Amino acid sequence: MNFGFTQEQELLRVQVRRFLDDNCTLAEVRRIMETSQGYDQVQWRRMADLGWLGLIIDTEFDGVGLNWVDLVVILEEMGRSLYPAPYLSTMLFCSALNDVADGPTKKAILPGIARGEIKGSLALFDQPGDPHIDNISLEADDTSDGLFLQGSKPFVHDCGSVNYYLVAYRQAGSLYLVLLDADDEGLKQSHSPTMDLTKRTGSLSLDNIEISNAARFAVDEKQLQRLFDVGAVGIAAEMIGAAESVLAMTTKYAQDRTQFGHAIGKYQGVKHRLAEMYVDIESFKSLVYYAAWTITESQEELARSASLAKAYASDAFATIGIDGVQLHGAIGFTQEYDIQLFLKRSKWSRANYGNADFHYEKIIKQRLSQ
Amino acid sequence: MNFGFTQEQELLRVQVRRFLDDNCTLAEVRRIMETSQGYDQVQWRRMADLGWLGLIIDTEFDGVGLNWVDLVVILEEMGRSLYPAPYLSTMLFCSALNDVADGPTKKAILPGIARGEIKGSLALFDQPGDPHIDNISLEADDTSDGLFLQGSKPFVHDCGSVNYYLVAYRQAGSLYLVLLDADDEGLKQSHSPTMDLTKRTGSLSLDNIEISNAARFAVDEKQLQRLFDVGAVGIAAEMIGAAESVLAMTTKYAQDRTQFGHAIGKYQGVKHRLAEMYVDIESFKSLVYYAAWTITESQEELARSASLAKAYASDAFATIGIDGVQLHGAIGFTQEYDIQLFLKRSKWSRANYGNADFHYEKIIKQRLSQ
Amino acid sequence: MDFEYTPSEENFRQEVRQFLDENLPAAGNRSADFMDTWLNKVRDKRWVGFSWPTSVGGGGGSIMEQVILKEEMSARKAPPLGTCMMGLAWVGPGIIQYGTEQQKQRFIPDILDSKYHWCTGYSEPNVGSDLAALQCKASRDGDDYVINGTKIWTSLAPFASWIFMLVRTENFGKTENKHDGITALLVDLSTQGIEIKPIENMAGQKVFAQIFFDNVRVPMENRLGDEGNGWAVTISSLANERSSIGEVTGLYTKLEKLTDLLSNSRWNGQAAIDSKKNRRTLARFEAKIEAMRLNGLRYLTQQIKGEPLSSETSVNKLHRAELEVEMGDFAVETLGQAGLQLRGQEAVVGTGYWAADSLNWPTVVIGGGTPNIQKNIIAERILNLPKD
Amino acid sequence: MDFEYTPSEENFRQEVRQFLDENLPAAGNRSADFMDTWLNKVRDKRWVGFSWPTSVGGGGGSIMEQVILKEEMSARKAPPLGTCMMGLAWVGPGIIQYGTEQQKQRFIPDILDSKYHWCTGYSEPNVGSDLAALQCKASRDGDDYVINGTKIWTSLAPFASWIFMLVRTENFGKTENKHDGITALLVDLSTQGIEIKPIENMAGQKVFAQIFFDNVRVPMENRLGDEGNGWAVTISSLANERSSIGEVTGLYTKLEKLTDLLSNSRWNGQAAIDSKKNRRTLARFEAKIEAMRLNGLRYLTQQIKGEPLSSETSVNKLHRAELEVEMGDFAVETLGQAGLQLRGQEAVVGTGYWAADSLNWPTVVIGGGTPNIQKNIIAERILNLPKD
Repeated sequence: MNFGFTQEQELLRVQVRRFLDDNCTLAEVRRIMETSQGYDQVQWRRMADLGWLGLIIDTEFDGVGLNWVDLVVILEEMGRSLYPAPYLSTMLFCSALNDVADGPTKKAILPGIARGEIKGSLALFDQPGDPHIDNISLEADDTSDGLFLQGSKPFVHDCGSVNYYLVAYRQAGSLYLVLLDADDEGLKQSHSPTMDLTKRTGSLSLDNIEISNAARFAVDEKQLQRLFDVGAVGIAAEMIGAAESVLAMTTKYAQDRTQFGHAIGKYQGVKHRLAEMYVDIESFKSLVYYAAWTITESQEELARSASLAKAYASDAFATIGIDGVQLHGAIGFTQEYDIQLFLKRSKWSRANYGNADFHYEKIIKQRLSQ
Repeated sequence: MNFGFTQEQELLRVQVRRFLDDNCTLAEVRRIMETSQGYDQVQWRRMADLGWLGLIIDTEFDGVGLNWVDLVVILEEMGRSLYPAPYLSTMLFCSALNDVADGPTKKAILPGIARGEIKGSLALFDQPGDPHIDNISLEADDTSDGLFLQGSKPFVHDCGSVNYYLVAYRQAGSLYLVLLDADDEGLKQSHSPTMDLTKRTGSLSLDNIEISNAARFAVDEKQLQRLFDVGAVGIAAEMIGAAESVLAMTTKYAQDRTQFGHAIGKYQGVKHRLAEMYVDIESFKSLVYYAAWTITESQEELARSASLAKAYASDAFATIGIDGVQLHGAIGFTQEYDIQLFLKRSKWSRANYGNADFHYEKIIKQRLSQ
Repeated sequence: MDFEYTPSEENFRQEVRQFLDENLPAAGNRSADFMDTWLNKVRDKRWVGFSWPTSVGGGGGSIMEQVILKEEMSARKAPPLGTCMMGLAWVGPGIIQYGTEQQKQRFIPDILDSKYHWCTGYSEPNVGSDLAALQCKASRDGDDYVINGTKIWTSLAPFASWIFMLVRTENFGKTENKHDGITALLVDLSTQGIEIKPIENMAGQKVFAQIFFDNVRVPMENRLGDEGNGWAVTISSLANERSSIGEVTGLYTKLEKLTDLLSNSRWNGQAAIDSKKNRRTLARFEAKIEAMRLNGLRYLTQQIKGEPLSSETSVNKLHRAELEVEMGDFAVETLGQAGLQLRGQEAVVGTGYWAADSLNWPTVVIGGGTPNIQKNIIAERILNLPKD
Repeated sequence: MDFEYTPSEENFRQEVRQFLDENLPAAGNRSADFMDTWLNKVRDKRWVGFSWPTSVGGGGGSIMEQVILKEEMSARKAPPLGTCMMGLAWVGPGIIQYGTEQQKQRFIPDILDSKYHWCTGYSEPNVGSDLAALQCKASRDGDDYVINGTKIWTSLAPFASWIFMLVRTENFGKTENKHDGITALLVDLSTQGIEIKPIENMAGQKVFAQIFFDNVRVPMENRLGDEGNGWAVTISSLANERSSIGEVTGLYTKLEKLTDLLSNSRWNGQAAIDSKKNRRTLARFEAKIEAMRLNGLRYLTQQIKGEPLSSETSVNKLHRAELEVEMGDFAVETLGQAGLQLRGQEAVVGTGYWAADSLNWPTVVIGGGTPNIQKNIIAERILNLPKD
C-alpha cells in the first residue's frame, strides 16, 4: 500500500516545474494565449524531446510506456501555471486511440504524437452540456457512394490548433469514432474565445466528409463512458494545480498585505477561508490521485472515482476561484493582476467533462443501483 | 406607507415581555414543559384577562378585534421565551373557525376562547409531512345511521391540552372540517414527547365518531391553503423571537467568555457568524411582518409571502440553532444550559407547517405559473 | 403597519406614471437621441436632484415621494435621471451640506444639468478598506494647496472632468488619530500635473482608473469644509446611503432573466427548471431579494419616524454581494460550455451576457466595502462585539 | 502509487478474516455473553494494544497491519477490541512512553484486560480550547501531591476508576509561559476528596462529568513524567492520533442508513430520493467520506515513509465535524414531524435514532477541538499565517 508518488514521479514533477518556471511565467502565458495558435511550437517540440508527449504511449509505438498516474504529475503542474497548449486534448485523444483503434492506426498515429508531430482532440458531443451518451446525435449518411458526415461539433477543445480529430457519430443504431485529418477537404475549424483564453474552444464543421472504413472504429457505451471518465480525471488533475496556485497567491497576499495595522492573514475572516481552501484542495487531490490510479489499475472503479473527483473539484475550485479574487480586494479583479486568470479557469474546468450536478447524479445513481 | 408597529403595538410588546419576564423565565419554562398538561392554567387565565386570547376575535364575539399583525407581537415574544402553552394552536383554531364556521358556531365557541375557557387545535393531515392538501386522506363513512369518522390524526399540536379540535376529512370528493369536543366518546388523545418539550404533539384517534351536520363545514382548497399559510406565518413569528434569543445569548457569551487572553467575540470566526445571524433574522423578520400584514390586508399575496417567510426562516433558524450551541462550546450542549432548548425549537419549527423545501417549491411553482 | 399611500402621495405617483406614459418609449424602442430630450424633460420636472432643497435647484421631494419616483422609474426601466452619477449621488449632497455659497452656485447647476462627470477619490494603493490611512498629501503654498500622491480604484475617472478627493494635510504617517488631518478638495482634472491611467477589469471594461498627482495646484476656494475636517465631510456623504429600491428592481429583473434561462435550458435530457435543486436555488434568490425590498421599507419607515438608524444598510449590502456573485455564477454553471463564450457561437441562450455578469461582481462586492468589512460593522456597531 | 498489499500483509488480512468468520456472529446475532469470550479471544491474539510493543504485552503490529486490522474489524461491525477505551487510546501510550517500569507493570496489563475504565482530565471551567490555561492545582506535601480544583467535560468519568489528569504545580495565574509548570498525574478516583458529578447532555445522555478535587492526596509515584513536564506528555499523547479508518466506516454505515431513509420517505407525493436536491446532498456526503478515506491513506503513506506530517489530521477532523452535523440534521429534516419524536409514534421510519443523532454531534464537533480551532491550526501551522 503506497498512496504516494514514486521517486521517479517526484523527479518528473521537478522537471516539469523547472520547464514551466523557465519557459512559462504568467506573463508568457498571457503572450501565448493571445497568439493565433494558442500555444508555443518551440516549447511543444521540447516537450516531445523530454518524453512528455509520448508519456502514456506504449514503448511499442515509440512512447515512454507510463500511465495516468504519471500524467497527473504533468497535468497538475500545467494547471498550476495555466499552461496554454493542446496537451490535455492530445493526451485524451491518445488515450482514446489506444482504447479503440486498430494496430495499423495506432502505428500510424501514436509515434507521431510522441515525436510532437501530431496533435489531436476529441469531438464527441453535439450540444453544449453534459458528457452524456445521448448527447451524440450526429448521424452518418449511408449512400451508395459510401458513408458521409454532414453537420458540426461545437465546443471542441483546441479546435484549429491540432491536426487530427476523433469524431463521434451514429450509424444504424451503433456508435463510432472516426479519425479525421484537419486537412480533409470539407472539414472547417473555427475558434471563438471563451472567458479562459488559455483554453481554446471551437467548432468543427463537417461538410460531406467521407468516412473511410480504415479510419472508423466501433465503440460501445462502456468504452465511451471510459473516455468521458478519463477526460474528467484529466481536467480535475489540472484543477489541483490551478487551485493550489490560488491558495498560494492568496496566502502570500494575506501574509504581505497590511490593513488596520496588521497583516490581513491575521483575521479569521481571511485565515479560515484559506484553511477551508486547503481542506478542499487536499481532499479533491486525494480523490483525483485515486481516480487516476483506477484508470489502468482498477478499471471497474473508474466511473465512481472519476465522478467523485470531478464533482468535488468542480464545486470547490469554483468557490476557490471566486474567493481568491475576493480576498485580494480591488486589485484582484484587474486584468493586470494574475489571480483573475485562475477564476476564469475555474469556470472553464467546471463546465467541461461534466459539472458537479452531472457527476453527483451519476454517483447517486450508481449507489442506488447497488 | 408605514412598515413598522404602532405605538399601541409597541405597548403590547412591552406588556407581553413584562408578563413573560415575570412569569416565565427559562427555569419556569422547564418546570411547565414537564407538567402533564404542558402549560400553566393560572397564567392562561391571566392571558384571558389581558385580552390576548381574544386578540383576533371580533368584538361581536367578545374579542378585542385586532389582527395578525398585533398577534405577531405576542408570538414573537412567546418565541423569545420558548413559552409553553397551547397559544399558537388556539389562535390558529380561532382563525380557522373565523374563516369557515357559521354564525351559531362562532357564537358558541369564540367568546369561550376569549374568556380562556376554550382552547383548540387543528388536526388536518394524515401523514407526517408537508402541509399539502393531498395529505388529507381521512374519509367519512357514509352509513344509513349518519356520517362517521374512523381513523387517526397524528402530529396534532397540543393534543390532550385543548378541549376542541377542527378535524379535516373528505366525503364524496369534498373537503370538510368538523368541530369535535375533546370529551366526545370515541375520541382518544395521546401525546408523545418530541425533542422540543415546549411544544406538545400527539395523536388523535377517532373511533366511530358521529359527525353532526351543525359541526361540519365545507371548505374549498383555497380556504385550506389559507389555513396552512396562516399557520406558517404564526410559527415563523415565534421563530423570530426564538432566533433573536439565540443571537442575544450567544453575543453575550462571546462578549463575556475569554480565551487565549481575549473575549472570543473579538475573533472574526465568532463575530462574523453572529453578524450573519443578525442579517438572516432581520431579513426573515421583514418577510414575516409583511406576510402577517397580508393575512387580512392583501389576501391574494398571502400564499407567496407566507412561503417566502417560512422558507427563509426554516433554513436560517435551523443553522442559527446549531451555531448557537456550537459557539458556546461544551457548555452549550448540556441539558442544564438553556441554549440547547432553542436548537430543539429550531428543528421543531422547521418541521411544522412546511419546511424550506416545501415552501421554496411552492414559491417557484407560483413564479413559473405567472 | 400600513402599506398604503396618502392621497397626495398617490397623486404624485399618478403624475409620474402619466409623465412616463407620455415621455418614455418601451425599453426596446428608444432612439439614439432620446436621452437628450429625456434629460431635459426630467430636469424641467425637477426630478433630477429630487431630494435636494429647492433653494439650490433641487426638487425638495419628501422621502416617500423619492421612493415613489424610484419605484416607478425602475419599474419602467427608465434611464437614470441625469448622467452625472457621482455628482448627483455623492458630490452634490456634500457641497450642499458643507459648501460655501460660491461653491454651490458654481457646481450644483452643472451637476443638475449633467454637464460633465464627477468622480470621487478615496482609495489609495496599500490602503484598501482602511480609508482613513490615506497618504495623498496636500501642502499649503500661498493661496493654493499643492497635491502630491495618487488615488486608485476611482470609478468613472476615465470619463470625469472633476474629482472630489480626500488629501492629508496633517498627521502624516501616523496610525493614531488617523482620522484627523484629512481635508476634502474639489479638483479640476484638467489641472497640470494630473495623469489618469485607466484600469481594465477582468471582464475587459475600463471604468476605473488610478490618478497620479504631481505638484498639482488647487486654489484654496476649492476646499470643501474646513481644513482637517475632511473625514466628517466623507462620513456624512457616505452616510447619505441611497435606499436599495433601484437595486432590488435590478435584481428582480435579473431573476426573471435567470428563470427564463433555466426554463429554456436542457441538461441530460431534462429541462433545467425541473431540477429540484435549481428550483430551490431560484426560489432562495427570490426570498433574499424580497427580504431586501422589505428590509429597505422597514428601515425607511424608521428613517421617516426619525428613529436612529445604526448600520442596518450593511444587511442589504451583504445580501446584494452574495446575490451578485451567486446569480451570475449559477447562470454560467447552468449554461455549461456555452456559458463561457464571450461572443460567437450562435444559437446559444444568453451567450456573453452571463459570462460578463459572472466576472463583473467585484465592482459591487468589493467596491461597496468587502463582505468581511460589512460583517465587522454589524458585529461591532450593532452587536457591540469587540473590535478586531 | 500502489494499493496492493505485500504477501505478508495479505496473510495477516486472511488471518483476521478467518478469525472473524470463526468467532464473530453477524451483528444481529450476538448473544449477551458474547462480549466476554470475544474480549478474551482478541486479547489472546494480542490484537488489544496491537500497536504497542510486545515487551509490555502489546501486539507489536506494523502500521499497515494496524490498518488492515481496523479495516476488517470495522467492515464486519466488530465490537471494540477492549472496553477500556481511554486507557487503550490515550493513557496506555502515555505510560509506555513516559512511565516508570513500575507504572508500566501496574497499569498496562489492566488496560489490556479492560479491567476498569480510565478517563482523561484536561478541560476546566473557563478554560475551553486554551488547555494550557488550566488552574487545577497540586502542591507537594511530603511524598504526596495534594490536588485542589476541578476538571470538566471529562468523558466517561461516571464509569471510570482512574483518571489521567493535568495539574498545575507552578506558574499559577500567569498568562505567559503557561505551558510550563504543568504536571501529569495518574489518580485513583476512589481517593478521598473526589466528587464526580455527571453532566447530562442535550440528548439526555450522561457520558461526561465534572470532577471536584478537595485536598486529594496522590502519592508521588503516580506522577507520569517529570514534574512540570506534563504539557510535553500531553502533546505526545494527543499527537498519537488514530487514523480515521474506523470513523470512515462509521460514516459510510450512516450514509447507507440515510440512503435507506430517503428511499423509504415520501414527500408531497414524491419519493424523497427522487428530489435532485436530496440526491445531490447524499452524493456530496459520499464524496466527502471517500475523500476522508483517501486523505487518511495518503497521510498514512507519508507516515510510513517517515515524511514529516504537520497538522493534516485537522483536514479530516473538519470533514467529520461537518458531516456529523449535516447528516443527522438532513435526516431529521427529511423525516419532518416524525423526525422530532424521541420515542413512540409507531410505524415511523427511523424514529428516535435520527432525533438523538442530530443532538449528539457536539461530542465529536466540540470534543475534538472546535472547527474554528482546527482552521486556526491549518492556517497557522501549514499556511504560515499569523497567529490571532
